Amino acid sequence: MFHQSTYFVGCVGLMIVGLYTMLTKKNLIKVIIGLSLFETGIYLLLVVVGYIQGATAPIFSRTTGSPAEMVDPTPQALVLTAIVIGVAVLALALSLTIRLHEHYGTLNLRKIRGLKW
Amino acid sequence: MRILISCVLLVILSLGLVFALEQAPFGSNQIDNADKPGRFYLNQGMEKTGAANVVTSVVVTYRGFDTLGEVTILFIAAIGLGAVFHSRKKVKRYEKEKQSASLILQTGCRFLFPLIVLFGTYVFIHGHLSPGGGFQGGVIIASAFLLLFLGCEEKKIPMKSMNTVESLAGIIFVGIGLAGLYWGESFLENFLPRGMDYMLLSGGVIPIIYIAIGFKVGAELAGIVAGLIERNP
Amino acid sequence: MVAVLLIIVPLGLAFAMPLFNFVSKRIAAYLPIAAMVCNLILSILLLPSVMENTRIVILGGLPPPLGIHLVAGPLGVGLSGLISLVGLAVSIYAWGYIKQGAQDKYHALYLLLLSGATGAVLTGDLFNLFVFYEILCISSYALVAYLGDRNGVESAVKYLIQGSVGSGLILVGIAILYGMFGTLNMAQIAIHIDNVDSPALFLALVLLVTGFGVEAAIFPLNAWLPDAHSSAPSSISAILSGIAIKVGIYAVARVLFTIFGVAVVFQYVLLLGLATLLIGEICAFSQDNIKRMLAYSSVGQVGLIVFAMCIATPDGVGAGLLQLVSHALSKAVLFLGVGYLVARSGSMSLSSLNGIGKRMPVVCFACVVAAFSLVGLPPFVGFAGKFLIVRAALAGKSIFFTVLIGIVFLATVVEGAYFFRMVQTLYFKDAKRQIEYKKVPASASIPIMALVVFIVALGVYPDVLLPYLKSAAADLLNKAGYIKEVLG
Amino acid sequence: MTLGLLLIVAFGGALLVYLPGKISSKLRDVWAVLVALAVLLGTATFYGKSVHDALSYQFLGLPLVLRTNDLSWFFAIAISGVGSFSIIFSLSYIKNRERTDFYYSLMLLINASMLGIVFAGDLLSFYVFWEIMSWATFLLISYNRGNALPAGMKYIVMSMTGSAAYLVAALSLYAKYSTLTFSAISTQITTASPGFTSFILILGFMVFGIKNALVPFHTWLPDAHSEAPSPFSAVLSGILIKMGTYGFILFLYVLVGFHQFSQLAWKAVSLQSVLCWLGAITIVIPTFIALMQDDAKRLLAWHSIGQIGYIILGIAYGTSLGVAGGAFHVLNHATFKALLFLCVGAVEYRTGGVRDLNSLGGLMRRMPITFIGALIGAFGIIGMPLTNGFVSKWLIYKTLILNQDPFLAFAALLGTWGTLLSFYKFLHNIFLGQLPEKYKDLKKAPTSMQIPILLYSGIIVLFGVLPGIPLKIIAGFVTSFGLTPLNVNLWGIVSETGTLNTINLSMAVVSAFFAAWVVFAFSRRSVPTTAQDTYAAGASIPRDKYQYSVEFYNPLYRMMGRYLRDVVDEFYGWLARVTQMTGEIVRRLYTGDARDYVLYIVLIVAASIGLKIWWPT
Repeated sequence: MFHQSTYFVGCVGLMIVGLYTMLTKKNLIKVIIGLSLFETGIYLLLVVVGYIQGATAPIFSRTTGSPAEMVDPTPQALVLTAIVIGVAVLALALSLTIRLHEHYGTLNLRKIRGLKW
Repeated sequence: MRILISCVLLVILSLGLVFALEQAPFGSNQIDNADKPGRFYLNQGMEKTGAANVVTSVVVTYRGFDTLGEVTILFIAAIGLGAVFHSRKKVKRYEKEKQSASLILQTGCRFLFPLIVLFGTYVFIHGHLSPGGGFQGGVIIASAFLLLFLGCEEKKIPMKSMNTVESLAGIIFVGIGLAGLYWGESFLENFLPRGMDYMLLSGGVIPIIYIAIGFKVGAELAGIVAGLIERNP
Repeated sequence: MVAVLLIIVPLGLAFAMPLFNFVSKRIAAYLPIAAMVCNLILSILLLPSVMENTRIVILGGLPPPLGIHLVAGPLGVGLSGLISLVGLAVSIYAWGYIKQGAQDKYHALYLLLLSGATGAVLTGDLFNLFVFYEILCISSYALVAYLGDRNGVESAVKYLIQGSVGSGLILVGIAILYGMFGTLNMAQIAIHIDNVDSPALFLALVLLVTGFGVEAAIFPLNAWLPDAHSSAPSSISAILSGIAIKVGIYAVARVLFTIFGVAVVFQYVLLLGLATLLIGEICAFSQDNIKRMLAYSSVGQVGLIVFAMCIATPDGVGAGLLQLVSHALSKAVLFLGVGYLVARSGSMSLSSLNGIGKRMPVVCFACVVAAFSLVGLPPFVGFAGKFLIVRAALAGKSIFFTVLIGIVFLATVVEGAYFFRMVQTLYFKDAKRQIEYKKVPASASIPIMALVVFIVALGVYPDVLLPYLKSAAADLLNKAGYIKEVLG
Repeated sequence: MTLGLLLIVAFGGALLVYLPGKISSKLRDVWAVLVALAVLLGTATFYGKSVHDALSYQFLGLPLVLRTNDLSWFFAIAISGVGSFSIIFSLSYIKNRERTDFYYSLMLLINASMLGIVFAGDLLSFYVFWEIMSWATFLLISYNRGNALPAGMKYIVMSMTGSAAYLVAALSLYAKYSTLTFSAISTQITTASPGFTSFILILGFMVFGIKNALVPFHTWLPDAHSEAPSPFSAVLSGILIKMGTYGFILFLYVLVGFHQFSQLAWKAVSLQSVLCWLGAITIVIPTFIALMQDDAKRLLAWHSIGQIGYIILGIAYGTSLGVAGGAFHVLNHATFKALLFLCVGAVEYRTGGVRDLNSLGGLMRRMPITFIGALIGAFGIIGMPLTNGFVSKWLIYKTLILNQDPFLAFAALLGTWGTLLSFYKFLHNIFLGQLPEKYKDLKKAPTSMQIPILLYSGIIVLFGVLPGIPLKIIAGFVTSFGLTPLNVNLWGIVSETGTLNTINLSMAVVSAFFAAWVVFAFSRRSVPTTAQDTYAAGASIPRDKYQYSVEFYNPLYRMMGRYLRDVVDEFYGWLARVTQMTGEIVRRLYTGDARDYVLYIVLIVAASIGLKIWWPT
């Protein structure tokens, strides 16, 4: 299989793409998509961190069940939490975006600058 | 200009991340340490809690407090959405373009809705035995509601009972935690008997909590979806 | 064991909010008050016993390195006492102040914010810290946008974007630490960290400090703050400024001191803190919008607290903590008071408040006292904080710190200039328009005056806090002691 | 009575003014006067005592000490005297203004905090009282609104700069000696390195120079003095700025000691000579700026700076005569400057706030008591024999001449000429000359204003004739600084080369006056005629502007005006504008674009990584 660092490159790449989107796109929705991408990269990173090459999911059953061959369950629990947090932030961000669009009639971040300085 | 600056910064950032991550000893060599929580959960989690899915036992009991926080965050998102949309004027703009769904779609939705809900329920009830759990099941249930919104526009979800479900589920979660404090020694302790391995009634409080979470997440996500597509105020 | 109730009570009440709502809509406003009274009493009861030795509260049935646990140390319990004190004042205020929007939702979110803050300061697990920190942040995003007006929503969006990037960075940091050490327990990470020297470690430190720094409003991560603090409802501005930032600072300090403890980084952060101080104060100086001015002043004060903490001696950290308490009290008073001033005059511009002091004497008096306290004038609590900071900085007898203190004082003079300008505006300028102002309701003046009493009482007799500050600073700085307390 | 009790009475009385104020304004007035008098009496009981009380109350674990000795008592009695006279004067001055409770409360609070300053026995309690005094003063300067607001801002910004410097100095001492009490520091500092001592002293000069309005730090004073309510201007000029002098004495003589101070030098320039020359500059330039002022209170204010120059010169000079002269001048300046401000206040009160010298005149007959007060005050500040100002200036001149310092002596003399010129203008333009029509029906000043005016006049003459009364106390503390003891008697003072004997002097002056009176009384009287008929052919002319005293020293002003710009003030103004502009530029960082904010976060992470790479430690 791949060397473990390959996974890291993938995760970091996803994060960087997300950040790049956030930094350069004017549209608020795109920025939020970038945020989502960034977070996805982080979730992947979390999973990768606990991954052991060749090990299985940490679920016992009547037939399989050697703890030595399972991956670390903690990062998976963490990812679960992190994803839910991400979803909550996303929902809130979208709802705020809807409100913002009602006020400004645009989602262009250059124009949404009622508050500055 | 902005693109240039961003690129430079991001290149530095990514190089830093990749090189740093590469030098860090991740994965296998750490978990073998027996005093590490991960190894401990794998070795003893099944015996202690009786839940076959170790991730579930971690999520619900060992790191149950995180899960409580996580549920809380979803709750915040749901009520935050309600608060943000509260004083909003009804927007009529989209009404004109609306076109009711075809009969096939409507019937299909109605037919699929109970099945999806059933599946979701299955997922969260069996959370301690198989992959899945309260969150996953809850999301599936919420997707059933989403389908309903998309297909049958005249259907409304009873917001009031949703709120009640949400609230009750949350109280049950906290209540079980406090019961653990009362009958056991710590908050969220698994104070019920662990039951038979690999059976539905195993894992002590885990299924109960996961059922509560399932209901709560389902109700909350459905509420969020409803809020976002302006079905309900 | 009781310490868990500090988190659970507000959380449970917030969950139950929809149910109470069926009984009566009016109950919602009382729940935060009840929860905060309960928390305040609990914290005060816990504090003496915790001062002697830290209590570890196990959650989920496993002892510290394995499960999540709360560390009810002097710092955690003390901060939760501060949170409940300010929270109580603000919730009484909000009872009369919040009259529009979905009030039950406001109170539920408010309770959740406070429970998030309490959880963050009490927990001993890094990821749990992150979760509670997120509870705090997300509920504050929602609360900033609570009124649904243009400014509120806009600032909430900006706050959310910045905050989420910050949280993402924290998560990366946590992932790195977990990957390296296989544990999330802060004490255990702290043990291992001393044996490892790896660039990944530095990266984790940078990411964690930056991530928490967003909420702590360290320059240049604080761009959300002036917007959010100025356009939120005033009760929320008070709680954001009084509590939310402090949790960020706590988290930064915890990461810096307890987990990492790298001396070189202290100086780096110290300079950042100094920059924060200068920029905050200078920006506040050139502001005409009073709430924005207060928000920038919060930035400056954060810089001062960070500066004090990064002196990294027990005295310095204690001074920083005292300044933290002082800022929480004073800024809460200012935002609460200014909330009604702005509401009555109908505009946030400083000139619209001309001569308002005669119409609203109680609120203006409170604002003046709080402003004096922030500037650091005796006999108010801010003076004690400033005094201790300078004492701690000069204790090392190094020229470096003497110069830095000079810069700090430069910023303080600027701060004084705009606060004194505010005082003059409130009292010594002639009102342009003649409006009959309604009286401020007792639900606002009582909590404000109560906080003022605290400001003066602690200013006159700060010695009551000294033993507490000492052990709290030890809690933060004494890495070995912390590890021993947690892991036995 | 202990010192703590005295301070509690002073502070409590100040804060409780609001209570009687709620009931009736009469009761409040009585209360204020009673508190002020009680404090005066209380202070008087400490005469000659030496007390050193460590309080049981501690602040941040540091012991607080109250102490009194000759030096403290000398200042304390001046404070409570000036304070209570001003309160009495305020009774009618402030009657019809709004927020009188606030006014009285702050007057008493400032009084109390000044007492606290002089009774403080350690640097911390000194600072606490100092700061209370500063912010209370700020509030009271701003009381008049309008122009008073920028004046107040100027004051408080400079004052805060000063307190910052103080805090650094005090805590550097603490870091070195881990104590803050004067007595402990003064014994330990003798071993300090010259660098450290100069550091402490220079910071101290900054702090006290600001409060004292020493020349590069004086700019707050003219505005603040002229815009404050007059009774408070009297306190401000009379005694509040002398807290800076007290601080000078404290740092120079009590803490560091003169011997150590005189040895501090950087290359050929010694710290002492710098201070002396600053004092000399402070005498000359402000006095001549004062000459050009058309606002009565501004004129007095600039003179306050000038007189401070004498005090600093005397104290920095460091001979026992000089210190005694400086200290005595503190008291004298307190009396005559307070008196002059009160006189202007009385005029202002009757004319409805007019204090423009060009539009007043001839008030002598309408307000005789006020005129006498102003006359004696002017004599005092000029340094005429028979007034106390003469004695203190004599001491200062004497020491300068004895030590053969011609330039400093000339500067001091020059200051006196300027004073003479400007007070001629002052007296003439207000009280002599023609009475403008609109002031024909002016009434006398109210009794509550006349009482303090007369009392001050009496004190000036008393101390002028019998300077031994205060000089005895001054001689006491001058000796305790380790300087050569002074030989003082009730009539004057004996120096190496000459003796001041006020008895002879007063005999001479009184007979001269008598002779002058005889000449004037038996010569022909001048007949006043109306002036306007001769001009303008009967057309109506603006009479106010046809006072012949309008623009009194115009030629002189044209000659010197361009050299008398207040450069320092312009510099501070520039500094303030720069700060404001910096703020305007810096806050552009907060662009309002959410993406920029994300950029900042990425930037800081990238910068940290970059730093780590370039700078691996």
